[in-house]
Amino acid sequence: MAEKILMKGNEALAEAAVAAGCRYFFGYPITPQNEVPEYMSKRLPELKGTFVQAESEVAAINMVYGAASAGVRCMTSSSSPGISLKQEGISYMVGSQLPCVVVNMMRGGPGLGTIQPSQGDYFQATKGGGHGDYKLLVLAPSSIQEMVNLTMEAFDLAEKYRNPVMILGDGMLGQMMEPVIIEPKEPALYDKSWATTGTEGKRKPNVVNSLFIQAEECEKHNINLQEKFLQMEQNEVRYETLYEDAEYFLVGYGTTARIMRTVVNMARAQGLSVGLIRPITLFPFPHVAFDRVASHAKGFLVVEMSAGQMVEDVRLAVNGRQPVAFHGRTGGMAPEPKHILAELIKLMGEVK
Amino acid sequence: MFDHRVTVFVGPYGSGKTELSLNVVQFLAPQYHQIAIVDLDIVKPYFRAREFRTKLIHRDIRVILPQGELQHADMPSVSAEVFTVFHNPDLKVIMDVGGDDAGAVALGQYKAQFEKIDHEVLFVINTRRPFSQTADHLIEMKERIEWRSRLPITALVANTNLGAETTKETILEGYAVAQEVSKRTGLPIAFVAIDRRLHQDVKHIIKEPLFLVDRQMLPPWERNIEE
Amino acid sequence: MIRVTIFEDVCKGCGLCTTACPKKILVMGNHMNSKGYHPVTIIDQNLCISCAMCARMCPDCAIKVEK
Amino acid sequence: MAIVFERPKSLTNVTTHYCPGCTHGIIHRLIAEVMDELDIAGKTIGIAPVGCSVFAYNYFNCDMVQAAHGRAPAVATGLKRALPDQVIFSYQGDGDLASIGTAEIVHAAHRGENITVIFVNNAIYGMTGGQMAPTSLLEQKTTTSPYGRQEAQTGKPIRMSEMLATLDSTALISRVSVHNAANVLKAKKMIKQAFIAQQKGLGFSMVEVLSTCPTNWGLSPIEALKWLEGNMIPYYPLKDFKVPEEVK
Repeated sequence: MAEKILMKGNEALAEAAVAAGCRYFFGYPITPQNEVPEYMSKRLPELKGTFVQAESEVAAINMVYGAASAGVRCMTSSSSPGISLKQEGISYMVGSQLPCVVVNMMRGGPGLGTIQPSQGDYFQATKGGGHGDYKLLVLAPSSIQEMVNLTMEAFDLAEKYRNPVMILGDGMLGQMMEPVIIEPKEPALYDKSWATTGTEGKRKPNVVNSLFIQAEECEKHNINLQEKFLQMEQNEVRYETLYEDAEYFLVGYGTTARIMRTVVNMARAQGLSVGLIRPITLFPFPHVAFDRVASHAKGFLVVEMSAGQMVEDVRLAVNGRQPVAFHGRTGGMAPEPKHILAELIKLMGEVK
Repeated sequence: MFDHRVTVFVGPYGSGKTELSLNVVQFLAPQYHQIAIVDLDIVKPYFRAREFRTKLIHRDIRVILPQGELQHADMPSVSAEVFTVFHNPDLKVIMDVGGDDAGAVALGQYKAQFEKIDHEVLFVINTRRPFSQTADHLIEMKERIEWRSRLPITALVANTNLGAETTKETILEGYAVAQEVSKRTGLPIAFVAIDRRLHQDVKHIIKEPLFLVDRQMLPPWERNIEE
Repeated sequence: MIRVTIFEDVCKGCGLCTTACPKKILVMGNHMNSKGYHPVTIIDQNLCISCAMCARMCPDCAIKVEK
Repeated sequence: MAIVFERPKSLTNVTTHYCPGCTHGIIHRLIAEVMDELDIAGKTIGIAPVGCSVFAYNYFNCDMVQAAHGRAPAVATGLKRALPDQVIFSYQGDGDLASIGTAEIVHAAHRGENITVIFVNNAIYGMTGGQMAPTSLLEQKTTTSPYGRQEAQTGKPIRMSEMLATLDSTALISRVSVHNAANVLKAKKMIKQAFIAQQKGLGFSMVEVLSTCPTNWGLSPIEALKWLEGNMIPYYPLKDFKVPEEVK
């Protein structure tokens, strides 16, 4: 499929997973990500892969746990309420050091919420989400082509760190259509000697496990995990900055960043010195993007489809050097360019 | 074009039925005293015709969709009002149906009504969509839709596009596949839908009627620039 | 002739084997093994018919049977 | 001298953590004997549950995966789908399978997953200290039913084999016991048939094994065997609910 085709975000993401070598998908229906399992249910049998509609999100992530134990590339996808149910399994996968890709096409919450797009799961995605001290590598695309590229990369990253990688999108990215190119590529080869595939009498048994009897052993395990998270912070930070020499920066990810590009153009057309910082990895968070503009920036406006979650990480990154303002919409509402621009102008007035 | 009382758009998922329905109903509105668009999409949760309700009502277009809060709900709800369109001989109707056979199944319940009225069922083709690139794929889907909807398809619509990135070549390549489907199924191509901006590029090449489309199904950041 | 071998340090002294022995030649010992259990002992190897019922009831594979 | 009986090779040479007289040890050994006899240890992946048998991964001489509480059948599904030619079994207790994991076991069975489940029913939660299980008998005293299990509060004990046997997709469902040597032999035969059923691709197989918990029942190991026979078997009859002809 090397020619450009028009795809919905959810379909493109599914095809990208296939192109990255994923042949095992386990999921459960929930709007607005149903096109992912639907697409996989059509596509994987063509490739002698396996699609299973699990009885619940809980079962789906545990099927992923099983398939990942066998060392194969596997994935599950869901939307906010379903991701909450997967947290147990995700924590087990981190604890057992199993790679997989988990997709969250966020919708409005809390509870059953709405089916419209939201970014209310930032904390859950970036601060662990389930029990225990852990992090997922969290990738936040803001276009369908970027979702394709990051999904393909996610499988490599998951195997590189033996850790689940989350694609954090939202309903808008899942549902909108854009032309994309998806080029299949050979999966990078990582060591899979840990996989439980049967000893065939040739090696000692492997055990996939996250249980430790001795607290000392469990701490040692945790220190190793933290070392991996530190390596992610050193190696995997990704972000995009527009107009790095600007005085004021809009900060946002995913769909919100898409909206803010419009605002940056509107603001610059009025002669305002405005740029954009768009984190692509949410964990590891791109602190460096803020350090790079620290000497000349005058203020930041964080916009999210939430009551304010990533803004906390931005404040940590800015560390009091400049004011950080926030504008958010919740419950499935998208921020509007004119409102963002008004907030930006308000911030500029307060700084001067 | 559109000389039957009821025009029904069916086709593979994402082939552009809603965009066409919105464009067609607004194009026809000035010519008809009474016109309605029926949103029968039980499949997709976003980008449904119902999101354009206010704009359409403003142009004296009756919009038939699930009542009240249900129009935003995550469930396959169709309005009881749909039945009324069959009984009003003066009403011009455009029906936007959900994608694939899964969406077309919503038509099945109206089989008896359709048999009594003058209608056309148009199969929308976009060959730049997954599972829609070849005549084989498209013919298989056509048959599945006819089986699930219990309605014979009467004509094809060539609607190949890549959204904002559509070129003359995109259109012509899809047009060629549509012609092959037409030849193999015996169904005529009712019209070729093209982005208005590309009208000059293709108008001399395509022999079938052209219908000019202005993209309306836009993500929020593009919508806001224009408004 | 040794028909029943009891690995005393594996035995947890549960006594399930004693219920299975048709010849009633297994009894709980009075001494302690390295784990602190009273392991089972056999009173007369010659009466053993090598039926291995004792071993089948042993949860700890503490018994080997030969004939 | 010929060896009549010795430790199977598919068991590691490790002393288990189980209490003296706990019949988990017998059930582990039976699975290992079957793995030896079918010569499948090299292609078997076992799944350890949460519960007393959580450390099963230390005792079997094959690849093992430890699963979250109740999720073993889902994990088994993922493994089997990825490795259709390997033998996958889960080992689950009554809290794991009949309480927190009911959705997973019912749907693995309903999909007819080609896996083998060894379900150890000892009518109590062992690991957490003797709480009531869904399989605890009426009037049975546990740390969470201190006055004895009462039907009005907690319903009647759940019979998983009977339930799962109603599903058309299940291939082999049987309830066995290990309270005496004759039944141990029968249990082994059924476990073997369940693994053969999987190897023949017949679908979902589950052997429910009635087992003891001397410690939490407050009985000596020998008294526990008698309690099982006298109290559990009348409520949980030993029966082959479904056994395919191909494995008999």
